[in-house]
Amino acid sequence: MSAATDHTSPGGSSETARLLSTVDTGRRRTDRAMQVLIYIAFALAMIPLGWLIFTVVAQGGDRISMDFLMQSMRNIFGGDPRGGIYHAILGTVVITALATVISVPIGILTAIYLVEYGKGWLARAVTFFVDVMTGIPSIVAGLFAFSLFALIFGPAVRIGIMGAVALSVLMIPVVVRSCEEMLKLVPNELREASYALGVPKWLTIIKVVLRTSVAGLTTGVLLAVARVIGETAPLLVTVGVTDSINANPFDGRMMTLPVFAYRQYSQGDAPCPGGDSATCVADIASQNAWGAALVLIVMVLALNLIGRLITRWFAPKLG
Amino acid sequence: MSTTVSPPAQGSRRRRSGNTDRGFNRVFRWIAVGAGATILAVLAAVALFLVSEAWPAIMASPEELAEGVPRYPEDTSLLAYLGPLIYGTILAAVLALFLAVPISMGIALFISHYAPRRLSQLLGALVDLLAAIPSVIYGLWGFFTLAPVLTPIWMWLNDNLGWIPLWGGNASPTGRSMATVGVVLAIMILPIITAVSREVFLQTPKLHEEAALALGATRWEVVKTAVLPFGRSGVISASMLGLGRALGETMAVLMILSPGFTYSLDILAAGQHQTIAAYIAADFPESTGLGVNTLIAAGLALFVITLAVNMAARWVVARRKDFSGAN
Amino acid sequence: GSDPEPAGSSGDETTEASEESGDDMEGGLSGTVSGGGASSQEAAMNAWRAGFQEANPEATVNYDPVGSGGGRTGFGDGSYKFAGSDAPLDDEEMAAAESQCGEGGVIEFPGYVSPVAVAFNLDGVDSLNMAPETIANVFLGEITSWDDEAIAADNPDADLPSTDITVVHRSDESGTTENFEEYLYAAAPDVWTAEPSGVWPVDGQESAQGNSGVVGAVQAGQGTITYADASQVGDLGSVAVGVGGEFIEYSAEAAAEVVAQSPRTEGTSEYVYTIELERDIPGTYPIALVSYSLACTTYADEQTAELVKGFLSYLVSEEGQQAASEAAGSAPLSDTIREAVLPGIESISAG
Amino acid sequence: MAQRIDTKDLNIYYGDFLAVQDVNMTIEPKSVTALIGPSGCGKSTFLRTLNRMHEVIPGARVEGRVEMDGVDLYGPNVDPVAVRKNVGMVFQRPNPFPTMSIRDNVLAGVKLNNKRISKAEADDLVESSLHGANLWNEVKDRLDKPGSGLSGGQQQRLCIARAIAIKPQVLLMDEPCSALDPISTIAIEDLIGELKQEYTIVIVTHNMQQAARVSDRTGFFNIAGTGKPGKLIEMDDTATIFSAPAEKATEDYVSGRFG
Amino acid sequence: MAQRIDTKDLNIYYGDFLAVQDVNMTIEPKSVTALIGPSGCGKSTFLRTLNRMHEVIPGARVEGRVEMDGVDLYGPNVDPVAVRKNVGMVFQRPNPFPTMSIRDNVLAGVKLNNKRISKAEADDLVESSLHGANLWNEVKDRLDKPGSGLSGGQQQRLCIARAIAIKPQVLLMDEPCSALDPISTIAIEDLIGELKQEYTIVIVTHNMQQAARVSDRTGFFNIAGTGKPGKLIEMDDTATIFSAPAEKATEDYVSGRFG
Ligand SMILES: Nc1ncnc2c1ncn2[C@@H]1O[C@H](COP(=O)(O)OP(=O)(O)OP(=O)(O)O)[C@@H](O)[C@H]1O
Ligand SMILES: Nc1ncnc2c1ncn2[C@@H]1O[C@H](COP(=O)(O)OP(=O)(O)OP(=O)(O)O)[C@@H](O)[C@H]1O
Ligand SMILES: [Mg+2]
Ligand SMILES: [Mg+2]
Repeated sequence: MSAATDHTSPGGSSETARLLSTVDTGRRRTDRAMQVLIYIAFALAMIPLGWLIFTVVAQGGDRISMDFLMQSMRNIFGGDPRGGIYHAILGTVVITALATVISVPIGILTAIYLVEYGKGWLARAVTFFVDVMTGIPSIVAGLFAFSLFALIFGPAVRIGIMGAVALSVLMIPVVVRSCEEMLKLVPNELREASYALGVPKWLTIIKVVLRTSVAGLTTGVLLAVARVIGETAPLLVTVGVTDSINANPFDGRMMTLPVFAYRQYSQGDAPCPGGDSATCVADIASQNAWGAALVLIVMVLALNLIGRLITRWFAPKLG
Repeated sequence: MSTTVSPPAQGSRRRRSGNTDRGFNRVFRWIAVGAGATILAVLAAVALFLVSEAWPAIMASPEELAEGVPRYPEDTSLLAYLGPLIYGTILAAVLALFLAVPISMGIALFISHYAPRRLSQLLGALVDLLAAIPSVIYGLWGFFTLAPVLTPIWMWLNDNLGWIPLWGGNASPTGRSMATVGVVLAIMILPIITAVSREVFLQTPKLHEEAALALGATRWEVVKTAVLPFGRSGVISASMLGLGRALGETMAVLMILSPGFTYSLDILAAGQHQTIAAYIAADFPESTGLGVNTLIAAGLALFVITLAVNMAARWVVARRKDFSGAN
Repeated sequence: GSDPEPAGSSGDETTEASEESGDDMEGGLSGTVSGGGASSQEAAMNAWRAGFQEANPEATVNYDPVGSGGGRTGFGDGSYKFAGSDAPLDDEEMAAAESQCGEGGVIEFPGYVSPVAVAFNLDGVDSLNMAPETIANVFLGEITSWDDEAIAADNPDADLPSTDITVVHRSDESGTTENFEEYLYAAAPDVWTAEPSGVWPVDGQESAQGNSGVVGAVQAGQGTITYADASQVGDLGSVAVGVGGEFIEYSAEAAAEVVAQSPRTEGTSEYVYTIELERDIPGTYPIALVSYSLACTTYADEQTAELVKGFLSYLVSEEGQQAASEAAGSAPLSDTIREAVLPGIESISAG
Repeated sequence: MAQRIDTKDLNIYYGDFLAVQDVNMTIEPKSVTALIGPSGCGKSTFLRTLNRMHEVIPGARVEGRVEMDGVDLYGPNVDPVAVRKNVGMVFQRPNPFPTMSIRDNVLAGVKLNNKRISKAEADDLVESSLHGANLWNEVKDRLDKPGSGLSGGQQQRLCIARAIAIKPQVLLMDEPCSALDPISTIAIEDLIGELKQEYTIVIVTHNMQQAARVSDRTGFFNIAGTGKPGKLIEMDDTATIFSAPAEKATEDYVSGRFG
Repeated sequence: MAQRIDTKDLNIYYGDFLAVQDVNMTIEPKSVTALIGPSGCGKSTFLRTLNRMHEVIPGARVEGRVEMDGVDLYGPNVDPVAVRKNVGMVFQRPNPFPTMSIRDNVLAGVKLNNKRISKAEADDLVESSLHGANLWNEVKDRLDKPGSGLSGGQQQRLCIARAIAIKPQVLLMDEPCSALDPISTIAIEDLIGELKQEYTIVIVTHNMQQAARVSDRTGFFNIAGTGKPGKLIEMDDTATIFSAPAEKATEDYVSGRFG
């Protein structure tokens, strides 16, 4: 595109047409290739998703019924096709909600601390150890919560709140990490605009920073919930199992959907001496497991939908 | 605001309003600091728990360990015993990260910069759904559904590209090898990496994207010059989150992997590798005494790995801090 | 939500708990008691708990399937009032248990016995005879092909393919593994030299977690073989095990026999009924998982004592054993053992 | 009520970098003070020390005194939040809150501080502030639309409306008109003329005509070279600065513009 | 090589909103065309259609023709990337890449097109471009520092350096000097004078003196009211526009500035 060439081109039009229609083919090829790769990446992620969901629906769909959703497993054993997962749904809701209630304030406040106040060794230490915390294996979190409560209430204690504490250990770092990223994205200009209006820092944080990033924060929290809602191992050692309905996280054992699914899977087939019948279905346990998994996925899906509505509601309006 | 008041100059009113605000400011600040400190306290407690529970195993002689821990071979130091586990854990996480990060970035870019805008929200939700699937289900699916499908692929790699170290050895006829685990772990950490990267990419300032466009950049070049550098620290954070999950994932590995305690590179072979988290979960139920201590020592090792990995990541990010997109 | 309606009649509601007989447990026991331990007993426990809870609608019994180790530890530190374990208490654990229960107050008996099948997946072959040495060699990886002459020799009529043998073992530490190893160690001492423990001693083989895992892995492959709780093997082919010159198929009855005929361990306290499984009693199926039930004779409070007593009484009763057999395919307890432990259960009290 | 501001031996740092050195300046109450000077000489930096916005930048600090009617703004008993409530600021780049409607942006100073205000009062305040910023007519029909949907110039006027809505005593403006068209610029300049009846105004501008038009006094900052600190070269009545500056550097700069 | 640009019946939309209506304009090669008009009248919008930057805004679209030497920029065979390579742009707000050093910022466009550029060539290009933007002396010692550490004015000059480094044939500037001090402004104006020897330049400005000083021809846009589309009222030689415009609106606007 040297400036010298144009003196000789009175028919500039075709020259111009050439100039305007060609980009270096190598570049265009790279662009195309990357576009294709990016589409493929997305398609690749959709395969396991579709496949998994298909598997779960195909295996668990038949088991879903009103009874299955509204009854517990009390006094159901062997190949008995009755009973349901109400107790596990309730337990999952209660324990996850409790864990969220513990983790989200701590997590978001820590993220605020790191982004808005964080200086010096404490901030560096917190950032660093939050990352370390993401690597705690779930079973270790469970054992930790167990020994913590055992210290206070003796080793016999098995209550929902223990599970919530164990899950919080897993959840907090995810909340902090993702919320920290979201808060960092709020432009400094907005903070300065607020300070300049004589708004104290804490109100600026609450009303400008959090408000602007609420969509991102919701994503972060949902990610964290999704991270723990499917946990099995830590709940088994802290909350124990039960087949009865218990909504009180401060007293007695509770059941959760993932634990239920895992225990049912582990039990394997029931020996039905006379073959399958109305009262004995050999693979009922695995049906139960898939059914519980399906319900769990639907629950998280619903949660995501709610989160998305919140996101849309609060998103910065740019248009 | 009344014009008769001049806060900085006139005493009482200023001081009062000033102090309330400062009071709240201070309270809020301390709440935030308190939250951060809580995390440190929790982590310190976890570390203390790990060390104190692992201590008997650390102090025990190889003979005592061989005596008290079922899996423990003769004449092996604790470190040498945990070595293959540490190796297996890192191998699994690296495989998962290696597969997941490029794909996640692709998905995140697809959602933030390639997909039609109306669709992108929905697509984002779809990917998030992957995060919603409990690990038990990943375990079941990987075990029953995925492994049989991958087996022929692994066999083919083994037959044709077996000279590449990773694909050597005897490929497992059931496909329940580290390679399959890597794939499943990658799928499990995809959504977490994608979600964070996506948010970060979406926040790339229009100013910078337009600057690149105006220089005659193609879409990919815009991504390369403006979006990726801006999102760099976010993507690293996201990967660290994913890595954390991959390192600590228990159930899926436990259910899929056919474990073994070696330093083998053959990710297609069965009975070669084991991860720390799955090891703990597999042996914890039947363990007592020194056995439990040894398991917790493995947990401590995982803790230390996470520590080291994060230090490395911090270092990478910090090196180019001046050039971060924030500001 | 609600609890499901009980299937049959729940029995008449007598208000007083009957204290005379273990057979008569209809009653109004109430409260909650929790135990935990071996997951092998989970299916049977479900049946026992259901039976007991139907008879005592106000009572709840929990059982955490955290594993034998967890069960023994929990029993020792008092967190579980009763426990299930695939192995008897060792000296140290017994000491801890005694400090919980009081000297001589520990009840231990093989409440759950289940045959362990050697199962395989080989097209067209449903059953094979194998001598202990052959089994040991197969699981060691010494015999690598299904048409190996050692196998062919015991199965003259079978049409054996040349498929490779893929051994699948338990990847987790488990009582089933320990039991199977003990069997090989006892029955084929020349071939199988590894000291039995809960973990599999051979490296580099396929493995999977839990009974469901190994069975799933065997179903997924061809020429695969494993050992698993017999109730789980379903349609898979199974090995008739050589005992004293004959080949015995697994069955609950044959497994019950081996437990009944094996001697009780000597030198234990009164209510500790552990057995030394003998692996070569003709006519019995020698690979049986013997899982113990643990309890105390004295508890701190009355309610717990009554609940544990009632529950264990049902557990050892013929009705209870029958329910477990139907739910989990286990072998019913022999009368000898029942009679040996019943007095202990009867004597459970508070104080 | 307007306030007099004096700075005494003011040194302004970014970490270890001394950005502005030794400023001694008096800003008269109820007047408009213009700050001019080449890019990078520290006008913005200096301006931000007057309402303690400088210190929100990590590592930034100040030595010396900034006195408002004799009270040191950096004194131990002074709350920066109170300072900022009384010393408003308009930035170089328009920065409306993206989550808020136009109306809420104007009311931000009130609402963010959790003050209760009746609907009628709020409406009045919105209208008068937007009128003051010469934006009312353009946005009166879409007060509930997001503020970020406006054009650059409109956004900047929105920010001015937001700043004057809290009725500060001193108003700092950092090149407030650099994104405005002449009509809006003149409106703002008129507004500045009105505001100075009651308020003290400090304005940074690159537009020397603007400085000449609106200000009573003008301060000229200069910088010796990159990495050197900026300094206040001269401060005097605007007329003097533009016609007969005492310093050669001032004259060069001012005439460079006109030459 | 300079190019002539003609727009024919150009209507510019944001979704359903018609922002600019019916523009017929001829931009002469090797000349400077200034666009003036009140805020919100669509100057920026129009400018962005000339290098197809308009279409990157979701929902934005264009009707009519924009011809460069007779070739319709929106024609089917035209690649927007190629258009932008040949029509450079400097934005209203400085936007250096924050993750790149000053040097890399200048080279950003060049590296896209020509990956194999020798170190010496690159150094020359960086130096000449920064000289051109009158920034060389200020940054020559810190070429490897991030571009975002510069002051606003410095950043804008960096962006100009970056745009001229790819030697476009047409250069669009959207209020390039609104963040610059007079010395830099004059340097840029001089630069524009030099560049027009070879390039076609279109500049949006609010500063009428600037338009008068640098441009050969001036176009005046106006808008009837909010929600109405902006229109090109008049386009003529700069001298004519400023001394004897044909339209009353132009005269009002231009004199409003000077009055
Ligand atoms: N956040 C910051 N950190 C470090 N140095 C800075 C920062 N902001 C500005 N500087 C430096 O301080 C000096 C003064 O900058 P300042 O923005 O105050 O100049 P200015 O006079 O406002 O320039 P302009 O007219 O371009 O806006 C410059 O050298 C600049 O590089
Ligand atoms: N992204 C957008 N979406 C919708 N409408 C827009 C967008 N950008 C600008 N507009 C509208 O288009 C019209 C023209 O805006 P434009 O920014 O082109 O004006 P301008 O003449 O450049 O103003 P200024 O001098 O303030 O920069 C305005 O009414 C504005 O509100
Ligand atoms: Mg400035
Ligand atoms: Mg504009």
